[in-house]
Amino acid sequence: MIGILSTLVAAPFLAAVVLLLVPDRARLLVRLISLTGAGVALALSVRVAADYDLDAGGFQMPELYPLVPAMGIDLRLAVDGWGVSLLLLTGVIIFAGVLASWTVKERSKDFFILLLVLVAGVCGVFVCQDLFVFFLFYEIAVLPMYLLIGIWGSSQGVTEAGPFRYVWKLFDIGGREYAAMKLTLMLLVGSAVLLVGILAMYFAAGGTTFDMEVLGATAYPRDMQLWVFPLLWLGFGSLAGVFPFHTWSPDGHASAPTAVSMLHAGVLMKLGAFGVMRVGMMMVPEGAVYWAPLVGGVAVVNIVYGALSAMSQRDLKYIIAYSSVSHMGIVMLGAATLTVNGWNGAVYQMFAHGIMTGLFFALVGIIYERAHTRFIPSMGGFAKVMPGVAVFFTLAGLSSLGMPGTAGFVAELMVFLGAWESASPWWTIPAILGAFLTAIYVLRAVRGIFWGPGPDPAFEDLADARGTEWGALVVLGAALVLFGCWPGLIVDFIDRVTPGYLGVLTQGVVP
Amino acid sequence: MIPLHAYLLLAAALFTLGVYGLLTRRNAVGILISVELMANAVNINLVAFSWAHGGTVGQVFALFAMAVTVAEVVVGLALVILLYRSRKDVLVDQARDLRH
Amino acid sequence: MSAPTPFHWGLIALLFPLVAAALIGLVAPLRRAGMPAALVSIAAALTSLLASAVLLAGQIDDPSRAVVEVVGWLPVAGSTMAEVGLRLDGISLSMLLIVTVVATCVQVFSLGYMADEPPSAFGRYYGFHSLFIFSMNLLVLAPNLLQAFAGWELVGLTSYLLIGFYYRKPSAAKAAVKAFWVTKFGDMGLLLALVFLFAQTGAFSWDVTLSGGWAVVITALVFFAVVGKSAQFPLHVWLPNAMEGPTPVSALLHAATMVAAGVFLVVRLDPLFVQAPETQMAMAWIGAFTALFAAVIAVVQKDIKRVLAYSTCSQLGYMICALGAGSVMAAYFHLTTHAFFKALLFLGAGSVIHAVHSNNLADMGGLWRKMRLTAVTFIIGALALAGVPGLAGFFSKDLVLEAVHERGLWLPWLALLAAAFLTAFYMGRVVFLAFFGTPSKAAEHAHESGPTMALPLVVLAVGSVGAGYFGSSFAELYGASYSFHMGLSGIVATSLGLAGLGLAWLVYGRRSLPESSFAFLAPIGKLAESALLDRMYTFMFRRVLLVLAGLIGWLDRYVVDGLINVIGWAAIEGGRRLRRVQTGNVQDYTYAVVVGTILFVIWGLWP
Amino acid sequence: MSVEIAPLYLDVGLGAGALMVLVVDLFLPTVAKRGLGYLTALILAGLLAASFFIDTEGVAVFGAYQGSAWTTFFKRMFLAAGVLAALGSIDHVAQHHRHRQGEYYLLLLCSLLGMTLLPGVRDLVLLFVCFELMGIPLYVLASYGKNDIEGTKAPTGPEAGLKLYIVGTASTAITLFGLSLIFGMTGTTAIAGIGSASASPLLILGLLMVLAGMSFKIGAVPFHFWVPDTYQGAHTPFVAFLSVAPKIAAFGALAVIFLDGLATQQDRWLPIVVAVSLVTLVVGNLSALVQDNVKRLLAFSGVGHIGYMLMAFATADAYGLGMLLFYCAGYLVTNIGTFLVVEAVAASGGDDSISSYNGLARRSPYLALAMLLFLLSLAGIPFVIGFWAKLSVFMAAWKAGLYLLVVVGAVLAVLALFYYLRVARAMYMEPPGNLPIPRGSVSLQLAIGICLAAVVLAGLWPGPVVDAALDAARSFFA
Amino acid sequence: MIEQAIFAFVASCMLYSGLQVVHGRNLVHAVLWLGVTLSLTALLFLLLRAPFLAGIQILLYAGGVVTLMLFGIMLTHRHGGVHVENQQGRKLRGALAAGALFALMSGAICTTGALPHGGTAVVSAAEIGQAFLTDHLLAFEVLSLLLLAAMVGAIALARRSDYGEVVSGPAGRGVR
Repeated sequence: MIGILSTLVAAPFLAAVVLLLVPDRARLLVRLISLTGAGVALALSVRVAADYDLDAGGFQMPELYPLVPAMGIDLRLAVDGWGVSLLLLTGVIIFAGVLASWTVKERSKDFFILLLVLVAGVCGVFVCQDLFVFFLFYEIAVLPMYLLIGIWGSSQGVTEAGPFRYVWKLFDIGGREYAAMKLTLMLLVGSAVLLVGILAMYFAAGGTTFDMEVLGATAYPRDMQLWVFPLLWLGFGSLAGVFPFHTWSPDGHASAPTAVSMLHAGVLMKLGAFGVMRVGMMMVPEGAVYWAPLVGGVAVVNIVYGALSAMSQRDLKYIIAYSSVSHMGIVMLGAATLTVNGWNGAVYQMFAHGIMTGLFFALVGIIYERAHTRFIPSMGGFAKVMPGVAVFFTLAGLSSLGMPGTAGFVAELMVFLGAWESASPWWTIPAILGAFLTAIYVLRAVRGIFWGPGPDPAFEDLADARGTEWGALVVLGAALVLFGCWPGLIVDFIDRVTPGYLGVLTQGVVP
Repeated sequence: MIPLHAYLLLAAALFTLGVYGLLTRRNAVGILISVELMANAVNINLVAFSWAHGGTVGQVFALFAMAVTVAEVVVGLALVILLYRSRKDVLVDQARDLRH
Repeated sequence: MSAPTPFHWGLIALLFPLVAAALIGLVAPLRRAGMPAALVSIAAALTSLLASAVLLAGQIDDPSRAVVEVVGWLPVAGSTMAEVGLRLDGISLSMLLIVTVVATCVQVFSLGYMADEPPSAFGRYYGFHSLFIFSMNLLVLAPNLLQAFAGWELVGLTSYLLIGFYYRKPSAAKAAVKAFWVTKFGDMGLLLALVFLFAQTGAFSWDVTLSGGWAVVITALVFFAVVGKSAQFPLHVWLPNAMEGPTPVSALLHAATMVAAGVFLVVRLDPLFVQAPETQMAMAWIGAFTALFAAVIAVVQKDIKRVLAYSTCSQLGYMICALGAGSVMAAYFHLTTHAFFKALLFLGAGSVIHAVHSNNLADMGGLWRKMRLTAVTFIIGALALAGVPGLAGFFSKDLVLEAVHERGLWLPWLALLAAAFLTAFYMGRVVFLAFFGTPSKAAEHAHESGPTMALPLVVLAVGSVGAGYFGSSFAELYGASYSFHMGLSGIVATSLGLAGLGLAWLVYGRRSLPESSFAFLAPIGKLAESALLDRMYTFMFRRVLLVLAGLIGWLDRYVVDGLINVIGWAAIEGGRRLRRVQTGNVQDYTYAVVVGTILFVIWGLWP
Repeated sequence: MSVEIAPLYLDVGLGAGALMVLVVDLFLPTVAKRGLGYLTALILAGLLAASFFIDTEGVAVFGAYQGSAWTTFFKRMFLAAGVLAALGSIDHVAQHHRHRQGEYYLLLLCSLLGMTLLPGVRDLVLLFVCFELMGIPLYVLASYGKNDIEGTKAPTGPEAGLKLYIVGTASTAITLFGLSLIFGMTGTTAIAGIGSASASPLLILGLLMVLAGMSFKIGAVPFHFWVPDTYQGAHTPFVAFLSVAPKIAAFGALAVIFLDGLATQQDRWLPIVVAVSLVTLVVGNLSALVQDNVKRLLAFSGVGHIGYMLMAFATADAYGLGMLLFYCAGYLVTNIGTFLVVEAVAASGGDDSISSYNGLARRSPYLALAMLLFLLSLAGIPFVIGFWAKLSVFMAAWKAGLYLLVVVGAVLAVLALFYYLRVARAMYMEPPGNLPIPRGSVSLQLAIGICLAAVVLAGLWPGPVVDAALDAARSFFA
Repeated sequence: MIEQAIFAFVASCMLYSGLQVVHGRNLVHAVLWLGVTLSLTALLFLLLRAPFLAGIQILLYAGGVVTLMLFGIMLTHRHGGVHVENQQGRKLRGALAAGALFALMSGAICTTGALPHGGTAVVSAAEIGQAFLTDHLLAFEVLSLLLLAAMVGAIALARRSDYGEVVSGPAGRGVR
């Protein structure tokens, strides 16, 4: 009997395999199959949420298939409250992502295959209970990015400057292939570091199994925890955009095609933060407590630094990309607080930011597809020709600056509350300042793109969103408002498990 | 009696002479000759040890070594001829199409 | 079906505008049709008004009633951390009535004022309006600080959207973001206060007792947000720019309701503020200073809306000062009366602007003849603002002054008195310049507006006249006592007000005193016009923040990312160097074999 | 002690097969000689199948050989490599070496016989002879290459073969000298006996020279210089074979000598193996970064892979050896598959430069997909076998305390991805231009398909292979 | 004593001839010097009581290999191109490496104190044959295959085919 979780992970993958057999020319069929794959994933994630027994909490719907018994690696699936919420996020984003990519013209089959493989990896990470397979899914989720960006991405001009100008000759900096390569390599260096940490834990726990429950229940020596945690933090953190290992993110997100940016900023970066919490903090608690001041400090740097960087950008996608860096800082800050509020907030911020940034990138994709530019100074007055896009962009912007009524507010509030309760309360202040800076750059962007006189004669014929694009925008926008007004829908799941995890962590007592 | 050390030193000396030739000869046949010298040094070693330990093993080993070396030489010479046919010379430092 | 409870009425008051906003927002044909959207919005506002009237009537019957209905909103550690719901008591219901009355008036007024807009913009306008009413009601009816914060931010949002209603006008776009940024800057304080409050008490409830230090910190932070939202010095800079929005918007948001939200918040949090005398002292001083400062600037403005905007700042200063003096009643009473007459003034100004198509006082003049109703109602509002006895402003202003006086805050008291004089003067100036004297070219073709614009003016004028007489009822609602008596403050203020009006008449009515005789005041005018504070903020934004951002952006691209690139470069360069070793000469390869062997032997034999 | 040959049935079959090819060759007309390739593949496949039914464990031929799970595992790898190489070679050989086809398959089988014997030998003399039986045919086969490189008229095969030969014979001489010293200091050539001697300088010298000589065969730095040149110059289907089978066999021999025979001297040779592993990892991967010729690129990447194998070898325990075997198995199918794709591309009008892969994804999507998966497997990316292989090596090394190697190896694995992705980039991101559509022959496609299936299936479910490898390693130490 | 004198003489001759092998300019001379070295080695084998091997050495090496080498030289040098000067740099490097290796080896030899000391027993050809058919039977079999492979390989390489000329169709059968 195949359980629901394995079906959920397999559905996108199977859709990808089916796509392999479909001829290139059957475009509509290709899209419908992809949409079906994504839709099944979404439906199943909703089903998982519905089936999850909130009263019981903990890990549910376990499945176990032996994979490499000799190394203690098994395909162990189970889902907890965090997983449920992030699965929902993934489902929503991929569904919207497929809708937003409806108009991909070139090699659409390959595009959807890679996209679906990536989604399968992401879903796998969220439901996996075997640390090794966790890592494996993690890598699966990272790799298709290379091709997705390299083939369907776009390049941008970058001026040669700075103390390391001479490197320009070697790399095609600003090119999509450069961006793709940088993203892939940086993330995989992270995963290499991660692997070292994982192996250390595995062998310290006896070297018999990668079962996360067993590894988590092992009391590692303090010395070891102190050096393993940074590995896990930086390993996962590179994907979460932790400063200074975030530089793949602006280039990568700016170059990536719409759906890929949506998925990557919306879901993949969360994978990193999720890993830091689930693996880093929960499994090596003493290390986490010891390093929390640094983790939180860097997170605060992320918030402010990302916001300031975003403010200095004039390329629309770069703004959004840097805003992701800034917002992931909030996630990491929440994680570093080691408080219930902070952790709830961190996970909820993953969810909220995922949807928000997904919406952002979907919109940027629409604008770019129409206007063929992402350079804000050349835009202006677009609200006249694309009012729908303007509305949704503003909505996403509001969520990003923490407007009540959108999911972003709830998440940020919880993180701020947690930060003040934490061991380093001063974090709260720059974090709140970051939210203010967000208001500045987001509204500047809105003003620059949509407001003002214009648009230019060249842009007078730009069309508003249409067809499936509306679908993507409405799904994401509605989610943003729904979960902003009624956060309990998701936070109930998250909160069900957080206190237990933290109890274990902060007491340093291992059950 | 001659001490075993003497044989070993002699073999070592011959071996390193062979190494010298190996490193300096530009002609492929020259290199083959040098390798022969090295192989010969091995045989001295083997026979000397065989003499020291008694028994047949060392000499059998030496015989195998000789046979194998001859086989190598045969193949090597064929290679040299092949090289000569394709390039019209057998200077190994001229055969540098494959590099970097 | 049982009879509707207060809770039901509260829900109706809160949610009808939201439903209207959602309908207008989501049903595109409705929005694009324009007028139907307006009607939906007005219907919702009227319903809301009706509900709040019913509620207030009930409240007056039983002043001590406090209905609190909440549902859990955000869980933490298995229990509820934050709730949303309604709190219906004297404070919230009276504010609710003010909001709905003014809002309804303004919406009706807008029917005429905005009639020239294309239908879809018209629909959008009403959508925003409905959203605003909902947000304001959300704030007013909030059972705790968190919901209030939500409403607080949402009114900021609607303010942004409405100021930027003419988004194609660069100045409006700028004004909108400026308003948002400045208020958001203040809101950081409120957010922080929320965080601190939760950390201290584990809840966001209105009435809490805190140990001294925390009370001061939290109230100071709240006050910081109030400074932003209620346009107090030094964060008042956005309000004048906010006049870029349609005039009815200014009447509703930037005069009567939204800017008063700060006052409302402090009133709500009064239990906390009384624990923080230091904050109160600061409020008294800042309020008084703003009152005077804004009044001075208002004197030299040429734009009628700007005069009113600075006047709003000034009057809010009164309220803040009263709160600082510890008199909730005075502040709240003034808030109420001010809402009526300031909305009236703005709508009147709107009517004038609608007629002459200009904001500039120089383009007006002699409108008394052309627009009788507007003139009459505007003058009623102006007199009420100036504190002419018998009108609403007189009672409330008197109460404020009294409170400040009682508290022994002499300097603020004097400042407020001076402001009272100036208020009368600049209102007189506006009245004489706009309605009397010789009509300008633009004013010659002016004519009275239609009934949709006239009706709200009348309603508000009635309010401006009558609101002052309900002092004791209000007091009952707040659980305070009030009886009118003419004290020292009252006498002085009234005489000063009359003097101000007289001076204005002399200068602008009879023109017996040339304007040049005020030349000695020119530096003040210059100072006001130079907008030093504004320039400082602009400097901070452009030359400090943006430059810093640019620096960080550069650093990120070229140094942080550059270093990452250098790592890649180093690897490839290493590969290139290694490549040269591969000479292609087999002798070199054998050499490597021999050297490798030697190295092995050295390492293996060494120990 | 007797002339028991039951454990050698497979090897005997292999030898008989070689002679059969020799005989059949005499009677076949040139046009039909392509059939020899199929015959060879069939023989090998039959033996591979037989290996699952025949019990080849036990001591044979006067104790010179011992069959066990260990040898069986190796044999299967070699037979599989042989099948794939034979299938992959058929067209190339028939097209370019039509008059030398019989010799080609005969030499291939002879070399394979040397390999299959190596892991089970219990005697240094036999070991040496087997080693040479494996090596000498390779010199010849490497010289078959015919492909020209730009700017020269001369065929590259002779140069490739010569380089392999000269470095090879020099290494053989060094090995032999070392073996003579080992024999001299222990008085015996039996593997079981050489461990008992005390650590005299001469013994150490001998074992170090053997280590150095064998490092040539596996292509460890600094004995690796022949690797890229020979790979580039020799013909590709053979390189597919050369790049895996002899190296795996050499690891078998290394295990026999060092982990079994000279395990007592571990403190002398182990640090060197660790150091060589480290240097090999770095040099191999860095050099590959800048290559524009796919075969050279793969050659250097292969050097890097040797570093990983040495890492596993350096654990010197059963677990590590098992993981080494698993790595070898994974590397075998992956690398052969990769080179066969290279052959398929080059055979239809392309050459070996990365640019001839431009737009392959559009010219031949399945071939490109296969190449992509092979490259990912080489890079160690999940759900293809290479990932598990790399992982298993890291696990073994970590367990043995070789932390530095694991860290360096993990980081270099990412660096390696850079150059693998360069090929992927060409295939998927560059426009195809006028390049032809590769049409690999049926046999080549079959071989690629087998490799692909193995890479993917074992990637999805590596458990059985790992178990078998660990069993084999345990039986080695038993 | 006599033995030692013989050994000393033979050894020094071998070293001299060895040097000529690797150092001489004329490759033909070098091969001939190699023959001398190999023959002297046979003498040494006699001293080591290994007459069978000495015989084989003369036959196989001094006879076979040297002849083969001469053939090789003749086939690959048309007119007197046997003089090939080695590069000076390489000589120095080579000498350094070889010297270092010799130093290490002799160091190892000299520091290994207790070496077994041989007797006077002569190993007969019969004993060797016995060993071939028992302990080293498998190696012997493998060796036979190896020699076969080497022969076939050498023929395959040296035969004129494939390169240069195209032998078309079934007619090519005659080439073998």
